[in-house]
Amino acid sequence: MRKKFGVVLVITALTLSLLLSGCQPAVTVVEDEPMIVRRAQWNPPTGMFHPELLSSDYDSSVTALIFEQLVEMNPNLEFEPALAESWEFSEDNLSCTFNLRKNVKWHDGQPFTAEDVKFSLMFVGHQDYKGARYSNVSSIVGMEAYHAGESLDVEGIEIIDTHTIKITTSEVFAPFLLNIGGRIMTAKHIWGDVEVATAEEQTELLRNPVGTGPFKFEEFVPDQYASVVANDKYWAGRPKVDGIVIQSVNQDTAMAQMLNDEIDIMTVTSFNPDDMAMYEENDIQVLKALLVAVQYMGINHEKEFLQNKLIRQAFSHAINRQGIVDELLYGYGEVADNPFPPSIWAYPPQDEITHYEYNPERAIALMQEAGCEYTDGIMYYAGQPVELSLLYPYGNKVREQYAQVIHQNMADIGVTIDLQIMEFATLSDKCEAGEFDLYLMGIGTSFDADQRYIWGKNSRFNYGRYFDETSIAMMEEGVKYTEVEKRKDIYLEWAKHMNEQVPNVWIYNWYSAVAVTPKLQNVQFFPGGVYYDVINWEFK
Amino acid sequence: MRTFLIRRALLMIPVVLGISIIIFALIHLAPGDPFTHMIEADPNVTTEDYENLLRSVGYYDPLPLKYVKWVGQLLRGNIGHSISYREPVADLIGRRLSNTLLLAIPALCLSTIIAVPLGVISATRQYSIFDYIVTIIAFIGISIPAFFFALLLVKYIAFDLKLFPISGLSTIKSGFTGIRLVFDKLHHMALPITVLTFVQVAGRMRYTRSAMLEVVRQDYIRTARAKGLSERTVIYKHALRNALIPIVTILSVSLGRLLSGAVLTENVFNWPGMGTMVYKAIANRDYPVVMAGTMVLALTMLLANILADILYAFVDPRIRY
Amino acid sequence: MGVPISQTNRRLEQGLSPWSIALTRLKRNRMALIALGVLIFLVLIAIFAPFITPYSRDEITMENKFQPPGNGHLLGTDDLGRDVFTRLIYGSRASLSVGLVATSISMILGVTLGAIAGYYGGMADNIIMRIVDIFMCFPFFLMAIVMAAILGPSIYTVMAVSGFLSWPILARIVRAEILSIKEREFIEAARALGLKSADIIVSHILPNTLAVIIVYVTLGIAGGILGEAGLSYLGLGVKQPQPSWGNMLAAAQSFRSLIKHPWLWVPPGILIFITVLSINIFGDGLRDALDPKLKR
Amino acid sequence: MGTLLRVRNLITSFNTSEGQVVAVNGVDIDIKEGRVLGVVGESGCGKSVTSLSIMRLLPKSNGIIAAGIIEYNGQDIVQLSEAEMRNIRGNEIAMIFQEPMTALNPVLPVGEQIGEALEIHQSLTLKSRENRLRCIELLKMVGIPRAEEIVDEYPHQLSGGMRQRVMIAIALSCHPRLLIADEPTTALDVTIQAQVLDLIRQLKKQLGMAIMFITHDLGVIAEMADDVIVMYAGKIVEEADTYTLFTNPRHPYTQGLLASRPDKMKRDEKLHCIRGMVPSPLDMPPGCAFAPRCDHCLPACYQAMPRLKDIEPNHRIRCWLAEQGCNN
Repeated sequence: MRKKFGVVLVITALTLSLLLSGCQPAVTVVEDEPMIVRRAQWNPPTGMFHPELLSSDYDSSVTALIFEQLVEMNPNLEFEPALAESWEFSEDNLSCTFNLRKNVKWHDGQPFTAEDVKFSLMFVGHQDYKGARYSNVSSIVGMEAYHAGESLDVEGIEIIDTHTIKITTSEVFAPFLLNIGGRIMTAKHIWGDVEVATAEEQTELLRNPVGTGPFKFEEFVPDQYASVVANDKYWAGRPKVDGIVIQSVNQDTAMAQMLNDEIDIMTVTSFNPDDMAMYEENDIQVLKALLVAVQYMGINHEKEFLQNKLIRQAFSHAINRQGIVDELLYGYGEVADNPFPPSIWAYPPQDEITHYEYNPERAIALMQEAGCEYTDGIMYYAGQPVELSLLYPYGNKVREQYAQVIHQNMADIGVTIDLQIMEFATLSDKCEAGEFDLYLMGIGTSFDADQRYIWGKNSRFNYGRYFDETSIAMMEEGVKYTEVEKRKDIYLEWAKHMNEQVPNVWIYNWYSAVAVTPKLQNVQFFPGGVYYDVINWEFK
Repeated sequence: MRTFLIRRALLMIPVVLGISIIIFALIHLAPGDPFTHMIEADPNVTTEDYENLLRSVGYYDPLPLKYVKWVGQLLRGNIGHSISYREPVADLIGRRLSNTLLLAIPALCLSTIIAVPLGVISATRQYSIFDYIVTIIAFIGISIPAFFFALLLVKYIAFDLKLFPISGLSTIKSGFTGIRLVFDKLHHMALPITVLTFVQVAGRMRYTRSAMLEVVRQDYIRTARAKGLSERTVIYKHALRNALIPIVTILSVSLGRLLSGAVLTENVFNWPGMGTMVYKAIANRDYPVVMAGTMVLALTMLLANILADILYAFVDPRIRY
Repeated sequence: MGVPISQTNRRLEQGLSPWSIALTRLKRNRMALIALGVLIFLVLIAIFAPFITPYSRDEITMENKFQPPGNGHLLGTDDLGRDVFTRLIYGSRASLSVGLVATSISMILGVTLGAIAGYYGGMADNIIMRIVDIFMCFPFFLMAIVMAAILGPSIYTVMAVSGFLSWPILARIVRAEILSIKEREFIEAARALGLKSADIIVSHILPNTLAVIIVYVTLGIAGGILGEAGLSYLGLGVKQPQPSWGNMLAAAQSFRSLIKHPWLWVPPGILIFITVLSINIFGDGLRDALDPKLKR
Repeated sequence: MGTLLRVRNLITSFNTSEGQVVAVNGVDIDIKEGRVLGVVGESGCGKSVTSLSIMRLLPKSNGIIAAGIIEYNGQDIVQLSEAEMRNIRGNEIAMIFQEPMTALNPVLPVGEQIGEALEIHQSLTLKSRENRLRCIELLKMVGIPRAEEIVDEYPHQLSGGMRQRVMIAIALSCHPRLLIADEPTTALDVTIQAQVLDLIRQLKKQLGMAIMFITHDLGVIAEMADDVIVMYAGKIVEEADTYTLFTNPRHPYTQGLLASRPDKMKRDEKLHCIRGMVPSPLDMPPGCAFAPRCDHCLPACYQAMPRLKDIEPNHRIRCWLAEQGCNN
């Protein structure tokens, strides 16, 4: 009996392992096998394939291949024609006329017209619209009334003919091309009859998106992937690859899959030389780009102690930000001392602003100047040792690391930091409630210089409750012009003001990178993503 | 039997109610709201729009009202609409539950098939070399964190030896059909099932062993031997049938456990199951999914317990309801 | 005629309490003794951590990160240049105390409620058993995640979560044990003597269930340590900068560390493994020693 | 009549963590065809171990027959292989155990438990009709009413007395030539006890098997046995036919046992009891094991163990009093 059992066990095990290992996908290359690019991301697409309703990058990585904008930003952060062949601003800069391409068809064969443009803009402005992008179009004349349900039309959107449309704003609106020209076009003949309030429930439509872009939607398998296939009739020519699959992988093991050739493109999460070496050994391309984003330590300006700019400057000196960039980012980042990232035009010349270099002594001196006492390695304020809470969210490995560095750096100037890691949802709740001293966060800033959404009066993002009349006045001035040259001076002044005030301790601007399989060529990566010129992606 | 089942079902009501109230309160007490992640995606959103969104999902209602609304919907057969997945929770759970069962049931069967005979042999040969070896392997199984074991498998089996895929449900866009498709699926299931099986085998084997040790010192085993029955009949008919009584109970309970307990394994292998669904839904504060997901898991536990009672009656003639 | 020597011996043995019998049995179980030795050693290490290692626990030297073992760092350095050996030694404090505290919480709740339910029966039993049912149905990790979201992750959260979610099993065991003991003669006798219920529970029933409780508690500590490791994998374990074996082991999550930096995760992995293994073996030995039915 | 079972110098010991324990030490037994041998003694004196040794059912992990021969029907069964032994168990030699409540398998129907023995020893397939009919017949034979129904019932549905009857049915199913009854009535109520004893006696008459009847109850011995052996601490201390033993007990231990029977007690008289306890097999006194408890103890008793000595035909005792010829 025992023997028999053992034999059965061994046989079962053998058969199983043979079966399972025998069915490895064979690596035979057939001539006409479709060229499919496998792009990895950390979560599966959710199936919300409507560009103005989706709220997650995991969906926009799919829709960005299917849908297009009127104007598109290129890797030099300049605008290029996309669905609009050309555009011109009026003398007063209040309106812009877009000339649409004439040979563009939706994937279902219907022509793309100015009606679609008007529909797309009004969709976002609709009262019942549940997405979060209304603020982009709110400055169009008549949009506020339409949004409030007081009118049925928006005067500011004028259809001149089937392929010409004129859009007027009530004030000069500097990020016009970015926010209005960058709206993504959806088809009126598909969504026009759907009540906006129920748009999110149209699972059928949402999961079968119809766009104008280089790829047509193919398939969506919930929890796993979405795939698109080349659009043979694309106005700029058929893409050279046959399709793209956007699939979900585990962030921890993605690199292993990349090395095992299970995926073709993925985001690189660390610039660790060991990783880089492994990529290099396998000839994997690593494309890097400095993101339009900043990591910062937010400060609660409602706490009396932190209202003193000397204290905030002292913190900037106390934290070894250069060390963080050099060691934790392996040099792939820039220490930040102002609100603008280096890649956008508003970035101030470096000799115009103060650099808060790592200098604990200077930090201590500034704290003392601000009324603190420093004895026996402990910093006192108003007789009490200085103890501050520092909240930071999960999810970013480097941030979790530099939080430890801040903890130590602050201890070096006698300040005790209570590190509190938490979920992002919890953190934002606590920040909104003002239950914090300091917090860490990264924010993708706008390609435009306008940062009222951070530092303005009603910004949700102003967790620190930094209300600075001077700053607000300067920002209001900045959006009154469309010409970059005029705005540059205003924003330089603003950057200098913020640099002195240190409303946040900016930590760094960082590089992101994508790893691309050696077979795939012509991939370009810039802060706007990897899809620029996707039609020229090609397998060797 | 029927009255027993009815009584059990009635007893379930306060328990289900209690579970739902506690989970409901906990998840709503946790700070944060379902749209927080939108801020990261879209910094331009205004406070007003944001509050409108929250209002549309009833975020500002007082807690008891929210609960009553939820129960009301539930009684009308509507378990809700996911905030982050934007689809009916029922569809989502249907999909995730079947994915989890795809791992849980084979793991349960496999671990039982391996564990019970090993436990029996190690009990009948107590203090033999075999017993010691099996015991040590079992202890290793109990003593290693599941996720760690999973990661080791990923590194050595999937990455170094390339025997199995690193993660996922199946080869994407493979175009496989028929038997190839089934094999491809099995190929992807192999590693997660190995983890879940190994982790369970240990405990179940120890359990079988001690149940058997308890049984073989009973008088009726001596009686059976005194009849001149062969050792095999004595062990596998007389002893095992009695030892099965506690084992069966443990089995059905562990099925309930397995569904939620697989969250770490699912996570490592990027397996879209119930555990990861609820885990992500908690992070996203997707209240309908959290509630429905945890309730489904809790109900499975309860049903597993009832199933245990029913099976009990099958294997033990002394129990009649 | 003198009293034969053998009789004195016999008397001695008959005077042995069940505890000393258990102790004698335990002493003969070599595996269990080795396991106990390992555990004592680990506890001593945890207590005397500061005297064992020259480095300070959280000292960050970013330039020294990912140093392999050697060069003054016995087990190398971690991602922030902290000494892995030092953190490992200190990590034993967190891991062991999580196990101990969580089990204590679960023991206090489980024993008290189980005893009340078992002894008084009726309404109290009904209510407590329904609560037990409710808690038994909670999916452990998922509830832990929710509680960590509410309380914020910290070592105390881990302790509370593990403790509050594991007491129902113990409550059930204690209740069942008490139900079976309650009807025995000596309890009847105690009742006849007019002892108060609480006295009976505390001084008569509990000591008789102690064997079960002790075994459960031993194994519970192992469960606590593993639970902390699991939560750490999800990032909800003991929070930085405090080290625990669990959050050190979580380094293996990064694929790079998994293949290039084994010194980050092998030592905590081995320590968790050895500790839990020792606890399991010791617990098993304890069960054998305390089981009056088991004769070898 | 021939000797059915002949045991010579049986030594059975157990390996325990405290060391080797000798439970049966040099026992000689003769059972003739059709005779009933009663074995008496206090708990722990080695009665049950003797019977288990004969069945070769000692716990496998630690019980061993260290020496001696057990001759059944002229064949030494100590030397038999396990398979050959299985042929004897339940077939030639059957056994009834003390605890009817636990000796039956709770998860199998009564009929199946009887039928199993029939299947292996009489080639009646378990599920077959003949097997079933035979089971019913056997149940009827042991006096169970509604045998047709009981055959499908489970042990927990039966009373203690009924279960013991089922046990007897199992034991007698294959017409054994020797039945070992190990305290078959101890756990039963007095009235049931009498019924079961009656049944055994009647079946013995009907089937003509020999019985080794183990008990600590001298009353039962008086009723059942033809011959008696008295055991103390793993050894036989007195051996005689029943009449002789009861009328002329010679060993102080036997005398003590007889004297301590409550039914012999007069009102207001203090119940006689043998002082002290059975010594632990772990530390046996060097001389006579009973010496510390004996009222007639001699210095020699602490020195060495006396032999089992014939004091009259068919009457032997193991006592220094007998050795030295000074009978009381």
